[in-house]
Amino acid sequence: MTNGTAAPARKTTYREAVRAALREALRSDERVFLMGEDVGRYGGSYACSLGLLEEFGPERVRDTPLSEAAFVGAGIGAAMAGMRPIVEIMTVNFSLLALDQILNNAATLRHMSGGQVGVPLVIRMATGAGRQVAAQHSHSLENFYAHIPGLKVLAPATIEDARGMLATALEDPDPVILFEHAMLYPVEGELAADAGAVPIDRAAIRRAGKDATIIAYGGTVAKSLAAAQTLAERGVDAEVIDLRTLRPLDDDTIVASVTRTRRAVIVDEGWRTGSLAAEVCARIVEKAFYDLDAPIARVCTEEVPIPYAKHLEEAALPQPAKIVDAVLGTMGEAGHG
Amino acid sequence: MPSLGADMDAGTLVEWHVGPGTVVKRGDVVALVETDKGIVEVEIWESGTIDAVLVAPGTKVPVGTVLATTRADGAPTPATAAPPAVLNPPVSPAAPHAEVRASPAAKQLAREQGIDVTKLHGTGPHDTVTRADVERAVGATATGAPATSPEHERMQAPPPPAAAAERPSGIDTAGMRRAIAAAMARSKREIPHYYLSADIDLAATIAWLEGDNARRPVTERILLAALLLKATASAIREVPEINGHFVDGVFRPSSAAHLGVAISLRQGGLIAPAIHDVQDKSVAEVQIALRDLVARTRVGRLRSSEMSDPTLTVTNLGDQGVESVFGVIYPPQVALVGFGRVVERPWASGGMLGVRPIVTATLSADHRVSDGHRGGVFLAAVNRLLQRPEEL
Amino acid sequence: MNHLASGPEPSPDFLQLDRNEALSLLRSMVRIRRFEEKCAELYAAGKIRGFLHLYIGEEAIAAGVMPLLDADDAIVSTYREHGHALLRGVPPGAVMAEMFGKVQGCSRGRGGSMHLFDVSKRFYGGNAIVAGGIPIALGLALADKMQGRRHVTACLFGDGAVAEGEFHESMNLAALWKLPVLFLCENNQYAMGTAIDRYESEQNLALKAQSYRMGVERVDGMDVLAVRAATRRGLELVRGGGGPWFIELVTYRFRAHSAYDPELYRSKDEVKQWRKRDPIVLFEALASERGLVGPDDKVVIEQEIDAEVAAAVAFAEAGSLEPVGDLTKDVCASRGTP
Amino acid sequence: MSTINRDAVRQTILDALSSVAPEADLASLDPKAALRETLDLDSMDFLNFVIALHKALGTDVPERDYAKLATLESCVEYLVTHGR
Repeated sequence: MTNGTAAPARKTTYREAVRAALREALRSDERVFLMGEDVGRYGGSYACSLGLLEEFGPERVRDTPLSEAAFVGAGIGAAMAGMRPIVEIMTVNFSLLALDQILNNAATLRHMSGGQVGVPLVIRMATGAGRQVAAQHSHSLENFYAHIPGLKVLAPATIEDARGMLATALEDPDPVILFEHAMLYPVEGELAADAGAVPIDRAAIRRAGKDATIIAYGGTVAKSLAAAQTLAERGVDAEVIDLRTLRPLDDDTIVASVTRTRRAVIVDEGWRTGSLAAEVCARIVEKAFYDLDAPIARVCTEEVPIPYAKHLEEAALPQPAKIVDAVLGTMGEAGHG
Repeated sequence: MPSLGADMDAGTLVEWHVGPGTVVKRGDVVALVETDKGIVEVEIWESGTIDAVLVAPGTKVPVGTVLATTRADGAPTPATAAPPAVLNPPVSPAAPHAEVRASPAAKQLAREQGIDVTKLHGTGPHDTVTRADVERAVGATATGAPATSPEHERMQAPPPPAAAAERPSGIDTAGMRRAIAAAMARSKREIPHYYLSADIDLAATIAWLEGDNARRPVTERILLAALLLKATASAIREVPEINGHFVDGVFRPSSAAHLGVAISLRQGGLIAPAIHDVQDKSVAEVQIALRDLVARTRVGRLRSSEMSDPTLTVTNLGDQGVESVFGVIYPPQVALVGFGRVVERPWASGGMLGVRPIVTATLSADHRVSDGHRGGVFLAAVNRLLQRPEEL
Repeated sequence: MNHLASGPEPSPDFLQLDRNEALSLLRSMVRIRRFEEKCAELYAAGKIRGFLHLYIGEEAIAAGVMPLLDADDAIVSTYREHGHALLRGVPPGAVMAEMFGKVQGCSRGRGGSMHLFDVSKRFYGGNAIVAGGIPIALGLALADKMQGRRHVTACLFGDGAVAEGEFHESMNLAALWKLPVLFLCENNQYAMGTAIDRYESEQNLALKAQSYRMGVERVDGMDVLAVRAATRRGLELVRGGGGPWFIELVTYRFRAHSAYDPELYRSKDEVKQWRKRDPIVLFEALASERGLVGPDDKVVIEQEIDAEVAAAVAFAEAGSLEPVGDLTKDVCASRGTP
Repeated sequence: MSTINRDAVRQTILDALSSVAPEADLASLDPKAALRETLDLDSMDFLNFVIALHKALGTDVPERDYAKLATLESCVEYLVTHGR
């Protein structure tokens, strides 16, 4: 989707795109500062902030003690008092220690105070599984946060979004949570030299198609595109939607697509029960019931703590083959034509 | 009874520390009350003298009940009424539709196209009927354009009873059944029917028709039904009291012959939309109007005016092998004309015995408006007109 | 520099007390006392709903601390914050209207007793999560420090908060980053229904803060002059850039934890003993003994305050409800869709 | 008359019938069964059927020959012999 006249694209990785976004944010606004465990001297647990301490100094790139509640709360307080903090929580797995501050303070203060104070804070977290780091480091809990009014929740799946979402999030007067899937950091790809801020209120159609709609986000977008390729070889033309924003959900794009294709498969690395996929499913039934030609299918992580063993972890997670089966399942005989 | 906690609705008066005549001042503990969490001291917020104690120890009362009144200061112990909790009556779930294994999109299109999904072969998951299956059945050349067209007219049951509540663009056969039943019952109740029949020799009519059709391209070929309709319209001029509406005790004759034509839907159900002003149409024009009306009825594309204002209905069910038809009048109309199947029968004419194509014409009519004699005159007129088809 | 004062010593503060200061301290405490008593009455009458935590008995702390804060200093408090809000200057009518759920309330009727906000006075709320406000105070102070502003953030919390993880994480971070926070721990001996000796291994709470290399002081929370003196010292150190300071104020609440509870967890006798050290009674005795305050002064003060409380109730009664159509307003700033 | 031509005519007849009676199950139609009864065709349906045959094959079936179109089999026979 690059326009014809874009500046020459160059090779880069998702990780470097995140770093470029952080550097540009720190350079362009004095109020911005980065805070989190090992973001400074160590360069970030996923090396996203390598070199930033040397460039911006310890005041604006602050290593913190292992006190998620305290430093996330401090980020909230600083945002309330005029700063634009970027707080990095190493992974969503550790964010549960700060969920009280995020839910009871960050998301709630504006409304509960009768509109007197906002929290313009950005929190970045790694998420998802696939590195055999076992259950306590492999959760995908985006839906915990997408459930909370007062927050915006984003899932950059592409290098362009990794580069562009942070700037827009920092402009937002309310707390924004950015989920970066751990498997994406090393992914290579092209990025326009002048790539910058991108809108954060719309889903994107990564592949147009007419027979079925596959809805995915973050780490499952690539798997859905792979599945769509396999389906194409079997004569099934699947559309792939990248949600990009998990709260608020872009109902219009979802419903418009499903109304065209009449079939929907939702791919979500969260556990099936009470998942984001369940919410998307409910909205499709509420808004496109009469256009459905088959029950909506979901491909989610098996309801199990993510196991260490490689073969078990792969069996637990959504995979292209499962997505292909789910799409064919919605096609009935046409699918096996 | 003070509210002593966020979740407290009632409390039990345990013990009074005061009685009538006791002098109290603001903040004094006057009683003990038991709540779910235990016994709590209750203060009085008004200084004064206790007048009367209204609740005996051991009684449980809702928050806000007045426990005692005081004198001198006059103000009774403050009472607050706890708003009664109003429970919404549970909503009974809608009666489930008959179970048909078809997708919502399929059912929606089927309703719009008047297709019975239960008769279709399902190619969807678990052999359910899909929208594509219905599209094939409609035979519409699905070019991706949705089958329902925006200017789609709403279908109504023939007489103007309350139409079945259904999605505006679909024919709800169940709803239609209910509407027809209601109209028939009302017709039987309110309209004193009388019935007449007459056999008509169609030899001349059919001979003229075949000759005329031989000269026409097949697409302009005329059906006998068109002639029967034209004859009926012309006969009305001689007996106007069978063409019009009986409303609020008054018969209003109609100058125009808007003939309702009873058309059966292919999978059950009967609708009688009108061909307007048959009296002004040639037989060929009646044929064109009839063909168009039948086609549009079968796909549910009728105008509301075609539904609401037939002045006389003609049922040509003879087409299906029944020889004589005594139908029930559709209120507020005042008559119903029926034509049975054309049958080869022995027939005497001019003393000669021969075999002729015979049709039985019948009339059901409203005795409040016309009588058997006038009905007979009408049928005789129809017969006479059919003998000279070229003049119709 | 830490200063473990165990009991009230005659401090210079005590000697410099003049008539005006004495009247003002007395009025501050009585304002809170009468306001809270009216709240108890209105709660029994069903006008105030939900949870209501009264400050009766702890007035000396608010009276000693609040007047010393600058207008630009920030305050983060807890759900027992009526006294803090009133003496910080939040209008009594706005506080009462908030508890009546009226849109004229200081949080538009959305917060209630436990979530009073007035950002124009940098009063960043009550907070119903025990110790939930402490990390926020760190952030406010961090922002002030990073933007070169010499403000202090006063962070008030109860003894119960000391058992929360957020307290320990915050003490460490505040000391580590030398954040300009004045921690004020109102130790009223109980965490709701659990006496401190039943939930704290070390009951000298100042020692806990000191273990994070933070300056601390322990003060008799019933002696308004002692509170004022300690606060003055703490503010000087914090404003001077010496990093955070922690004062433990030993106090006692005369009424239930919230609105009404059977107080099964303490004896009547214990309450009676503490009532003998009622901060208002103590100060009245001292001030009149020094000839600073006479009996008619007290009558005048009572009349003024009764009128103020009555006016606050009238303002609340006359208030209107926020239109239901605004339900989701201010969930987010942008586009208003939650 | 080659069978290919016969099969093509047969398919044309079935298409014409399905346009008039879309919901009919033509796959299992008995070639010897009376079309008007089994498919519930009234005179208007039959006229449309004849018109459809005219459009597809160009043949004009006169009214007097209607009886020869009673069954599927007789239709095939009639149209094969009368077809252009």
